[in-house]
Amino acid sequence: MAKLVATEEEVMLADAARGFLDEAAPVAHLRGLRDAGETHDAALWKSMADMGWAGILAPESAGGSDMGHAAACVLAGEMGKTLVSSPFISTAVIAATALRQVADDRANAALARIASGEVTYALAIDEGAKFNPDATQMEARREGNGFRLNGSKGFVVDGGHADRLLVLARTGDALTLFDLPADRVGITRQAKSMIDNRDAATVSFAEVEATGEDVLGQVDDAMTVLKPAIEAGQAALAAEMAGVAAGAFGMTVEYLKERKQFGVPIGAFQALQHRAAHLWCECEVTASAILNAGRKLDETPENASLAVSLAKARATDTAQLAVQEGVQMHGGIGMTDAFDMGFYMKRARVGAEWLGDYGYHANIIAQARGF
Amino acid sequence: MAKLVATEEEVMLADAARGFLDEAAPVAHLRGLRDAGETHDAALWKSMADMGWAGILAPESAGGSDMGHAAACVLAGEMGKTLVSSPFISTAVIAATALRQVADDRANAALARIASGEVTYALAIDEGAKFNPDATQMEARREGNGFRLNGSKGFVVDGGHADRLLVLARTGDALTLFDLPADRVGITRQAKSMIDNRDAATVSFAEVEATGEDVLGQVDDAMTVLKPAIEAGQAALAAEMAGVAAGAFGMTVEYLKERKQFGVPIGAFQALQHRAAHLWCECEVTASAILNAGRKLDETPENASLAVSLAKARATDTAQLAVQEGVQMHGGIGMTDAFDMGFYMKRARVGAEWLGDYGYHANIIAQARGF
Amino acid sequence: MSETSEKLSTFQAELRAWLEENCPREMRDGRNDETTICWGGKNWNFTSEAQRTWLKRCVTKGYTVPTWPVEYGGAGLSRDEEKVFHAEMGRINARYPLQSFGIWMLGPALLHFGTHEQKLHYLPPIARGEVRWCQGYSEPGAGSDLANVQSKCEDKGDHWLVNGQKIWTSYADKADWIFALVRTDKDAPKHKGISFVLINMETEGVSTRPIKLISGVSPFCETFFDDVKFPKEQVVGTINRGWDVAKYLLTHEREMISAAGGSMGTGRPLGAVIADCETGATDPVLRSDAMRAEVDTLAVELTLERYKDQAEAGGSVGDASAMLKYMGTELNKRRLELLMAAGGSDALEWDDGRAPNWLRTKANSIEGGTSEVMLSILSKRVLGLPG
Amino acid sequence: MSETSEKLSTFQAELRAWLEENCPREMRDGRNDETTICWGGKNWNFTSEAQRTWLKRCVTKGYTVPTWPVEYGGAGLSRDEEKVFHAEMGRINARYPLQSFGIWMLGPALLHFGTHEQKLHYLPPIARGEVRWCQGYSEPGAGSDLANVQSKCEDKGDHWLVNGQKIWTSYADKADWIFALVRTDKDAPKHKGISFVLINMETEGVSTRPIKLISGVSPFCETFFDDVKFPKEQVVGTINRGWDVAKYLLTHEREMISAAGGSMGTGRPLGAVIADCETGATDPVLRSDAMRAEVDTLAVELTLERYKDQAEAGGSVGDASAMLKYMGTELNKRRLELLMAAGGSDALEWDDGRAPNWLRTKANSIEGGTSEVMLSILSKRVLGLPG
Repeated sequence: MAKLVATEEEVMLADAARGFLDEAAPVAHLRGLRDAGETHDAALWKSMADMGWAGILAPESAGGSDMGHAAACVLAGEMGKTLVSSPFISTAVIAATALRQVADDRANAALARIASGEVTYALAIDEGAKFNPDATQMEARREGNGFRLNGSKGFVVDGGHADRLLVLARTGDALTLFDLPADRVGITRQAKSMIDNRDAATVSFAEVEATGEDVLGQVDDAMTVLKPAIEAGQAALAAEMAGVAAGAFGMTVEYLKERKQFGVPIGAFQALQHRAAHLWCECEVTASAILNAGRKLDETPENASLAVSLAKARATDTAQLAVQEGVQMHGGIGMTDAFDMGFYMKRARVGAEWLGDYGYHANIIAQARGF
Repeated sequence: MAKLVATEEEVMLADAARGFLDEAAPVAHLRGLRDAGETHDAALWKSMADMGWAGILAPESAGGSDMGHAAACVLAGEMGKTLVSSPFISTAVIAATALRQVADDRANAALARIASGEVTYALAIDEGAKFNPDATQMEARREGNGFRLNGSKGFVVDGGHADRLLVLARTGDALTLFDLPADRVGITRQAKSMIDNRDAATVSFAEVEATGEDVLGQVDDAMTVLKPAIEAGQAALAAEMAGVAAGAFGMTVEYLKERKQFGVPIGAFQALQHRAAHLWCECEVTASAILNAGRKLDETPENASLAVSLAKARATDTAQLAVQEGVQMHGGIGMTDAFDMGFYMKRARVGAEWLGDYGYHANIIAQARGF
Repeated sequence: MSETSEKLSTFQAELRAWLEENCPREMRDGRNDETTICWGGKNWNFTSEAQRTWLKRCVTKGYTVPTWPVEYGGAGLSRDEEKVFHAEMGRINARYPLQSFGIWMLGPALLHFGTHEQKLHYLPPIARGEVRWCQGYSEPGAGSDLANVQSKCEDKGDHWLVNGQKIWTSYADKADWIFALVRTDKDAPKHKGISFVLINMETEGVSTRPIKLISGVSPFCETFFDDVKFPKEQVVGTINRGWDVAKYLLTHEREMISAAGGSMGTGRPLGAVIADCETGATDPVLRSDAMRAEVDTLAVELTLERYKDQAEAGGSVGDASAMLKYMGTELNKRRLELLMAAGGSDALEWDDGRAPNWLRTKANSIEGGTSEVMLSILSKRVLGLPG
Repeated sequence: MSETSEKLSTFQAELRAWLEENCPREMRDGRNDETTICWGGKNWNFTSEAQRTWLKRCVTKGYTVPTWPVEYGGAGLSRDEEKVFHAEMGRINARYPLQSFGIWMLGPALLHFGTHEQKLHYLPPIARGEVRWCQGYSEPGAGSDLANVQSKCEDKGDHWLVNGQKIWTSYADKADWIFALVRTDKDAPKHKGISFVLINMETEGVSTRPIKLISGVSPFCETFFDDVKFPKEQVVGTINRGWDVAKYLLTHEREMISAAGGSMGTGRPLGAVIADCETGATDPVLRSDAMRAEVDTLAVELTLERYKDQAEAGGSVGDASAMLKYMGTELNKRRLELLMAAGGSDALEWDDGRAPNWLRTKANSIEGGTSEVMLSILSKRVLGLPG
């Protein structure tokens, strides 16, 4: 396996991303969207696509840079640091990975549209309050040569603005994955007001027609295409959350150095020092799990589940600790909306639930480890 | 319910106990037993009986003081503080409570022998490595008017020296409790070398004869007698463990004040201060659960399970934290056998397992609270 | 049956009958949230006729402040009677008729430090829900160090003149009066030059501005004093010894915040929430965390009870109240994290209503003294550690 | 296939064949505990003929210290070859042929700070298992403050004279030599008057006394120096700059202790232990705690790997090694607590064997710098917090 050290390419990618995002999408950008009642900035995504990020997992033949999952995690991590609102994970990671499993001409054309920033995707999978693809109930009834989809999907992240939807539905006893335009007749989207101000929607399907051409991969075999896509998304989300933790932690350490109490910087108080140092340790350990997940997805994708779940579990825990310590160490000011820490706390909470919470991933790990 | 404040009587009892135990059974006493290869001090138990402790739950008609469970918990707590090695819980609490459920002439005579210190008991109940009375497999086969007992009991606390054994055995589909002399033909005891240097044994039964007179309570109905006895034991053990925590904590706070590092007392370091303060809070909260369990056992014993499990669960957790912090804050010296902290750590570990561990009791609480 | 318990039984029977007759049906839903609390005050708009009636009837019996002496508008109940009172109110799920910082904080301070005249003047309007108070302790930049009071209060002969700014004054924009800490001697040591003063919010020069929190719109405000004049007698306790009053009140506040932890967000028992959750039975992590939280909740509640019993028995709670505050608020945060986890993606929508409660609890361990300050108090004053 | 990986494959094939031929069957049980470790040294009693043979054969190939240069008794393996070496050893469950503080600590220090003569003189006997070293850092009363060295070492012209006492010297009673910190300038600032010296344990005036620990008989001793004379050249690095050597070594020690955490007591995977436990499936608390510990173990192991890769890539680990030490040892304590809990009452007997391992881990977060010291190092040197 490649080393657990960032390659020169990855370091350069991170530097470039940081430079661009500090300018184009600091936390103030998310705040601006929130204050304007928006959840999505199409221009920002276009700029990201121009930077090549939308195509980071697309093959070069489709105009992508094909840099791999570890690189996608690097980008997601940088985005997490300033809570960048974009459909990167849904589109450039999950949808792109799904399409690459198919890799026929139509899929390659779709990858080209993703890479150019022309088309965005959302994954419509959850039906209950907890991530559980196997419990999918929504039905795709066979009718003639095609299907009729009926049902409802909740917590469709980026679903309010996506151009296309990847929809998991039950075809008899099996599951099938559909790739549908979001404006297909019978589809209604209801935007949700999310605590992290990111785009999420409930999507309803009423007698929505789908043909065999709308099926991604094989009928009755969603998972061959979907599992790698979900795992890629989980790893990138873990990286984003590690970025959220790093962003919150960075703010906190700065505050500890600046803020004075009883005449000295509060960072001189040993109890806070030890808690800050512990948090740094947790961040470092999580960083290893993230890097490892990226490497595994790039090198042995068929055998990356444990590594991906490890990354998501660790990142979930670390981000929670980072934002909780962040608010507490900031004191009253950390509770004010005028201060950014609350945004980190909210995003960490949403990230904790999306694509499987701590318990979901810890359970996968326990099973893999013989519990 | 009586107040959650120690009564004047209870305060006096605690003071008297402390005075006696500091003299007769400081930690050095346990160390002395250990170094001499002993686990039991008959003379010490006789002194305790003379103080009236053996009869604290026996009726006055049997020579007891009948002070109740809260008072028994006060004594157990004081014993925990200096790790007193005695059959108090097995005999004066568990066996006495069991006998009081029966309360016939023979039981009262047995209570009198307990109160005088003449007879000690042990509860032979565990068969696996985890407390689980319902899983009892040991068989009491009916034969003629009586029974033949075959099987083995492990982790019989105080079983190496006890004069009598309370033995839980399966009679067909039901359970029956036997009260047998430890020297009954067919009983073999094998002392265990326990980490806390307290008396515990494996007891084997080979075609041991028992008559109806040996049955405590009714045949096929062990639990009417045993459940209150176990709960009384659990509460007293919780109190002992809270005492273990308090003893370890007291040593630690003293050390924080005395020990200098980098030129100042280590208790001036804020990180240690906050951890010590947190531990004190945990001890205080546990103390409430202990007092409440005693009160509930005295006032509504039929409805004390939740209170007892709460006390045992909290005391288990608090004692673990107290000894772990105790060793860590003492540094290298805390690891040496010459120092007493190790004794506290070992006793806390044994107390955690006896009569149900944290998970066992948390589960009872969860069920009672509708989980 | 002893004489006392006979008396208690009589009281209970009478109270039960009175409640049955007088507590409006609509007031028996046990609700206690922003939309249903009755805060009182000059400009209070009752949310329903029933709320108005319920308050009026309780006022006549002194039941808005059941333990205060009758002459100050209370019912003069003993601690045992108070327990019965709460039990009977709980039995029919009665809402509190009135809640306010006057009841929770200023009242106890005046009962302890006020003159007889001050008690007669200020307490009955609180009991009747006619005057609503807010608290002015914290100042911008002072953080945990409450004694770092900069608001300058000068003795102008026949009146005081105050200039300064307060932060985290809950409901300052709705209150009629404020009790505040001000600096009356800038040369004295930090704790020795502070006074505890009472100021009418309508006085010229007093203004407020709401603070928006991460949980959304909040009750907190900033309050500004610009050349505010007020009468000399509006000081509680000794001049320059206001810190004693403040300390006494902090203890009350800590207990209050800790006690409030008991109601825990939605008010639903945690066990029921976990049992209902999709993964409550299958996820050992969620289940175990909830079990631990439940164990700790029960024990912390018993501790609150024990400390009350102790106080009643004449024992002083004193600095140990910092323990109640610390354990109660940290536990409350844990519980709300669990409620959010149990809610899964449903709980992530603002409309769902769980998120503001969850975010609000994050302030519990900051307001009224941070957890870190509580631990430092305990380590120094209770454990006697140096430094 | 690149040239490098071709070379690696060749090495792997040859090594595999060599191991197959030369590693005695008895040495293929993967054991690594007090009864099976080969410590070497002048007075070493081999526990079996196989142990002797295995050491001898490894010595001829330099496999006791595979990464040391060939001229000092090593095999001169590259980092990649070393990985292959460990993988192949692990494949057949081979025991380590030799372990010692000479290999772990003095060797790296000499390779970095020693003169060529010192390396030639001291390293080969370590590699051959002929000389056993122990470590003399801590002193009674100094606690976490390792720089608080009181042992006085005077320059007597043609020799040194040392007087003082060391504590926590593992296996001092069995070692041939000791490397120790002594104070060579009592007037200099604390860190500037310490030297790193080498003393033969047979020198007149050196004596030892074993320390009994809570886990039972321990490898630790107290070591006394009473008017001990030794030659001037037995100093590593610059006189009065021994603290630099010590710091370098501490980093190594932390990594070693953290890495040792990986083997975890019984060596059985935690998952298997929990699965076997009577309540492993039914107790969510035990299960959840074990799941969390497993998640953290995997991530800490990856972190160790990442830091090694980083060091190999030329990045310095430096103060961050304090993180490995802190996280590794705290995790190890958690794991052993869980193994004890899974063992229930069976594990409470000395004969069972789990308890000494459990108790021993409590020292992990104390020896080689306490967890508190590690956190302080990180907070000041990595995070740059003041004070």
